[in-house]
Amino acid sequence: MLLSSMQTIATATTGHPLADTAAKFVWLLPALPLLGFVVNGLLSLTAAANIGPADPSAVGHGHDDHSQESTHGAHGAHDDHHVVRHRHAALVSLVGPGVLAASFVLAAAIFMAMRGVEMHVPFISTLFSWMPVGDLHIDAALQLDPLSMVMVLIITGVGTLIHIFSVGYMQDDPGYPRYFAYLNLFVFFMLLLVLGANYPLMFVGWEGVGLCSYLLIGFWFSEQANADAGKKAFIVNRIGDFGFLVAMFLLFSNLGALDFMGIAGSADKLQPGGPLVTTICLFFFLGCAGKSAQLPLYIWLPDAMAGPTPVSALIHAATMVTAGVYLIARSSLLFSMAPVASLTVALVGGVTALFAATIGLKQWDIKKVLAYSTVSQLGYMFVGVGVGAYAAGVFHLMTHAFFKALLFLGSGSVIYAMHAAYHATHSHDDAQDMRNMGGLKQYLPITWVLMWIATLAIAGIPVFSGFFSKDEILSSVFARAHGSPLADAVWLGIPGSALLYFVYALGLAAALLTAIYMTRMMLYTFHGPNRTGEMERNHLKEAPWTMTGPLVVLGVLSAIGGFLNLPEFFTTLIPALPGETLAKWLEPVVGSATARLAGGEGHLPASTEQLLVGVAITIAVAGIVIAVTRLKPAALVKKSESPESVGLEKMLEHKYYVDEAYEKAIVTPTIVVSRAVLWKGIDSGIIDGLMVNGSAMFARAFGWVGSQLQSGQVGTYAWVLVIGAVALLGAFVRAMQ
Amino acid sequence: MITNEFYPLFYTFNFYVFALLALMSSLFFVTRKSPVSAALWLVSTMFALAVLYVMLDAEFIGIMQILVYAGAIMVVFLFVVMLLNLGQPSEFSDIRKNGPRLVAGFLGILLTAELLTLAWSPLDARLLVTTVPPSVATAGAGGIIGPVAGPLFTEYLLAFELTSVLLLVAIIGAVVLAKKRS
Amino acid sequence: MLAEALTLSAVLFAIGVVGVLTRRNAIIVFMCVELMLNAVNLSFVALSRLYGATGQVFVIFVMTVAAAEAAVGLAIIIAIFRHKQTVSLENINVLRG
Amino acid sequence: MTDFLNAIHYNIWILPVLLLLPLIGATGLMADAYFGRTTDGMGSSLSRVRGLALTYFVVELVLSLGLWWSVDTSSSTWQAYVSLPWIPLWGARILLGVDGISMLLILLTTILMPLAVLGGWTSIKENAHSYYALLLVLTTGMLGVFMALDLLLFYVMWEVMLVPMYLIIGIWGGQRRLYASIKFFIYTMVGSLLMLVAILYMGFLHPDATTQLPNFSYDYLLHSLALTHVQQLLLFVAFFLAFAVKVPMFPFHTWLPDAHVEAPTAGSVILAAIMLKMGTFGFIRYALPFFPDAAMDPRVRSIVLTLAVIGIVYGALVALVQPDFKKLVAYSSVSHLGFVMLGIFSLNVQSVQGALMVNLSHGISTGALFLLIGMIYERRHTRLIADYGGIAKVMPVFATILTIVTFSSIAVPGTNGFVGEFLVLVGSFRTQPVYALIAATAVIFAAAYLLWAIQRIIFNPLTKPENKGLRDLNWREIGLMAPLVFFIFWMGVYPKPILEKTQAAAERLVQQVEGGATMTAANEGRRK
Repeated sequence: MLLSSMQTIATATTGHPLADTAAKFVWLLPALPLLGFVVNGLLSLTAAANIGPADPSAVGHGHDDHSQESTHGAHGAHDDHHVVRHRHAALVSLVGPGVLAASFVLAAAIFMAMRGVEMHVPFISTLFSWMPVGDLHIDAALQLDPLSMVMVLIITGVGTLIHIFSVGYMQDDPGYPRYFAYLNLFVFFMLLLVLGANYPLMFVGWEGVGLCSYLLIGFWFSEQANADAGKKAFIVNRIGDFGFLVAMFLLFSNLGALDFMGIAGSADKLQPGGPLVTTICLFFFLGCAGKSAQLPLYIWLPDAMAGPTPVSALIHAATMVTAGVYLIARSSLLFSMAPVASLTVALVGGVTALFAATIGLKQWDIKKVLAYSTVSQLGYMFVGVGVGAYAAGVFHLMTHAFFKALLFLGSGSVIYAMHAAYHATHSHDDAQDMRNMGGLKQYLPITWVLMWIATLAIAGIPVFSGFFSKDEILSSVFARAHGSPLADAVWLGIPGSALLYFVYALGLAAALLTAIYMTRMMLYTFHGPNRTGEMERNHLKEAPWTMTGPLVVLGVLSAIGGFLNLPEFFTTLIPALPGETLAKWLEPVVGSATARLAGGEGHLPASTEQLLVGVAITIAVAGIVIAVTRLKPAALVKKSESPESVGLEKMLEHKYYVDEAYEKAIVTPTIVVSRAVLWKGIDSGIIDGLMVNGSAMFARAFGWVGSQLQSGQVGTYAWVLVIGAVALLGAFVRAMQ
Repeated sequence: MITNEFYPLFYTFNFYVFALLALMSSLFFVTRKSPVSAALWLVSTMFALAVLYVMLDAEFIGIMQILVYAGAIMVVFLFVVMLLNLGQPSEFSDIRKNGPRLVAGFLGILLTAELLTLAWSPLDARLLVTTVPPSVATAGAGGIIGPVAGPLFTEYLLAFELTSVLLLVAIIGAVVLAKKRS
Repeated sequence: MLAEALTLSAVLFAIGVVGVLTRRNAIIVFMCVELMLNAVNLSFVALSRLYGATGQVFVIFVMTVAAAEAAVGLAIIIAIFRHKQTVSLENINVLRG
Repeated sequence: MTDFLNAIHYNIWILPVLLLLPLIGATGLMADAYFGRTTDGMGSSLSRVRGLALTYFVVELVLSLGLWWSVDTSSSTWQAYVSLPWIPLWGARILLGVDGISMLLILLTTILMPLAVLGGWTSIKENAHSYYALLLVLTTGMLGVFMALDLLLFYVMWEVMLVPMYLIIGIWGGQRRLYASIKFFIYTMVGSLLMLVAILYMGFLHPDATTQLPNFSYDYLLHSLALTHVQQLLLFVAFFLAFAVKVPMFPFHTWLPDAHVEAPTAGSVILAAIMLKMGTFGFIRYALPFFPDAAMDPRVRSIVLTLAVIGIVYGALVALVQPDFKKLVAYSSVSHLGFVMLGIFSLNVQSVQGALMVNLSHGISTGALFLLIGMIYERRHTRLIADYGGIAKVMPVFATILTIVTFSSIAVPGTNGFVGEFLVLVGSFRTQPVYALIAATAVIFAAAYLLWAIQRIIFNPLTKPENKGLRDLNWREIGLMAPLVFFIFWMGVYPKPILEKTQAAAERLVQQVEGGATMTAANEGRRK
């Protein structure tokens, strides 16, 4: 049974046009980063280990404190500011980015092979049978199709750049090999996530990236805040994972399959628009909300900035957080059957986009601004996939990967410079607070230019990548708001059409705010007077080429990335350019689902489209203008001297007090109830105290009563005996009569 | 056998005399303060009972009563009383106070009543032996010991042997207990 | 004479019981027990006229046991007296549980 | 391998040898202590005794490994079957045999025992010979439970296990060891007494036709017992109590935290990794096949499933607030074993297979956790989480292994924990979606309590001066954790060989229970 099913997979694979190309080495894509993880991990451990004595109990702890301190100071705390390069740093610098570059080369080779063939059937490479139980067959199988190919290219491409950047950024950290081990492991899981041919395998990657995110956020674990942030990220993600799991269970118990092909084959068992498929999709979306930081589970992402900045760029901007978008694109078939769930996705995405953008307006930590910006942009992507514009969502995912990675790496470059300056003068000021920056453009010119490119891209200024992707999403929303199945669906009593117009408005508002807060960030960081301090100013300088090099590449991508998927109105303007490349590329995967949700024609009339584009450009420009005219970088004071803000500003600065509310409403009650009611009350009190020890006490009390009868007075015994005998005899006599 | 016409009356009269003697002696026995006099009244009770045994056709038991009880056991009691020098009415109040005494009396009366109810209840006819009293029937063959000795050495042989072991144990036990620890 | 014998037996037994309950001198209590045994013996003997000689056999057993009991019991009393200088039951509570 | 094993008639002698060898070892150790003391100082005798004990356990392990190849798990008959006379007058025989399920549990036992011995290698110094002798006797008891095919023998072995563990906790345990050991003993004993009654009842219900002797043979009873619904319910309750205490299910679990906290490292490891498995094994081997009708009764099922789900959530929540790391792990066991019960009583192939998988992986992960706690306890003499913090800095190897094991316990995919939990949930969702849904929330709580705990142990600032001088694991400790880490990944990445071993047995169980229940229903119908 099992054998035969494996054979059928094997034959399907051998028959595939990709079978004899580089695609047969698809397993190497994740395997290479895994190898990097193993090598770096072992290097990390062998260097750090401090093998204990044979009998640990015999050695008094702490009596050799001094020798300990001295030996371990060599690769000890990052916070003692002893910059001692790790002894395996050179090897690690080679292996860490090396495996990823190799992976990228392989991915590119597979991509080349893929371009030449028709990809209507995905190429599936089955490695081994993972969980064969009864009628459940889960294989460790990798699936190559246009969608996963795009993701693989983004992950390995952007990943390689960020790895190279990390070499410069992290190599003086005592935990350098550990850092690359985690980073390699992350890429391994991320590739597994996008390549997995079934939901459980995807879930392996899904949880695995969460695990690496946990480890990397808490990379500098000696700060409690960092460790807390990592833990928070993992636990909040787990809430989403719960949704993912339940969705899988529902799929399996109703369709009997968990692999993408199997589900595609049996999806007609589900009633389109029915409650079952809606439930499945909503549970999937719960998973997406966790991983991609959407309301109400977005709270972990801003805290995740506690990790090293390249990590924020790779995991918390470019790749992992977009996994939710990928999941919906991957499940487009199911989502297109559930308009209500799709509307939910779009609505949550739109609300998140605006909500996060408002918080982004008042953040002072440069990375926090970018974090909320990420949450907001992810909201955009969900709007895209929510309205069935899957290609648009993936497109924005890609451009966002470019410009947001650039923004994070650029901010990393800024922080690097700031940190080096503060380090040189032994200052303990906050190296990430924008109030301590200002006027950095003269010290970091390359970073300044590149970050402006990214800012224009994210703000949606034409020709930069973000403009195309964002515009495509917004126009899709507008297009679907009339005459599509989504518009006809009813969401909690609200007509889908009205809802979509509302989402469109949310998107526009968020776009305005995006332009404002990004310009604000640029102004406060690079323009105006310098607030770093007299002494520190002299130490500010541009980062080495290992860091600026990747920035330049990303800058180019951010600028021209939009040309990968030019909309129709643009190609009519310049007919030489290829139009909708990405959409056509993704067509085999999401085409039918897109068509189903788009309804009739799908495209807007040219005039309407041009109007929408005009509105979008106006809003983006307006945002920048408002920011430039209204904000006064010159008026800022250092963080330590800033007054406390009040009113709405204070509320925004405190992120609407959502964290505090969750803490009060969920975390504290859970702990208090667990401790006071469940543990002390039920466990120690009722079960142990009353039932278990209670029964023991009862037995003991009974015994005590008995023992009191044993007075030792023979006379008493005689009395008791006689009374008993008389009573017994009396009873006997009575019975006889 | 005596077949005098007055014999039943004489027999009854004697029975009552010795029964009364036993009753009175036992009452004196429980009320004496001095252990020695109490012991002597108990001996008197036992003699009276021995007579009753004989009158109830248990001549052998009557003899044993005098030999073993009155002769041996009571002597041991007296011997111990003498040994411990407890002959005089003791320095402590030997008899309990009125309250317990009253309750004890009540219990005694209740017990007597119960026992009498049982004693006067009809006999179990299934167990009755239809033959004449054993001592009368076998007076010629096995003498008066025969009827008792027969079952003792046949039916109750095991119990008899165990009793001998019990006596041995009692002897050893008494020696060990009464021996002065050095 | 059966009824009279049994009545006497019952009364003697009750007297023995009352003695046990009211006296504190261990030796006298012991003797009361002997009286109770005698009362029982009387019942045995009386009923053996109707039920056969087995009753008399039991009287022999009772006597033997009584002898053994007297030997051991008195030995115990001697031992206790040596230890506590008294035979009052109120002062003896070595059996206290 | 199979040919070689056949050539040495492995299947014929292996089970009795596995049972006897530890007993011989125990006798040998005690004899050594008795005769050896005069010639040797205590110091050298300690190293000899523990070396000798380790040798016995390793030999036992090597011998048992052959079972992996020799046992034909697809067969419907008992493998390595042995039938020896025992107490003819009571109709009890020594019947031994294994199937895929018990074979894996036997291997789990023989693999973990040497590791448990190594875990307490340097911490056990007093009365070492008795300690190791008791561990050996315990091994016999545990293996006996897994092998026994005679209900009376099963019961005897069940109780044999109890005494050494009682002594191990009571003599080598922590401060409240007496309370904990007595609680453990009485709890388990009370639970199993009703089971004895039930076993006797079953044995005497259908005596042998010719000899009129009772028959306690598993197969005989399984085929000859024709019980009414009420009989099944009563007997099921009797077995249920014994097994539920051992599992432990929700209201019967309070012995576990105390026993775990007070037991020495090896004791905790064995308790968690092996002895808790007896309960679930009992359900699979005895309670369900014998009383299918009771087990399928909707009321019974809903009660058991409710208790299992309560255990899952409740154990996780209570674990969240434990200040003592051992207690935390103990409550996490309640939660994990709840999954096993959910899987067993959901009764389909996936859930049962998942339950068996959770069983094994809980043994590995929790065993490893207790070993790790033992290692830092040996260094710092405290189990309170608050006494640690930031020790990843001074003990990186320890921190790495603890993190791996923790994530396996959280059931992160790629580790053993995930496979089991996933299968249980995916299976139980088919038949019991509501319970499965509630149980699935445990993925959140498990992450919460374990991550919070390890954060406070290995992460956060290294502030306590006592912790600054801690030394990392030594080679013995690394070596003994290595196999466990290997199993964590093997079972997580490529569980197929293990799943295949239990596949037939799991399918048989599902068939037996479902078929048996319909049969009783038919019988009842005829009776009416």
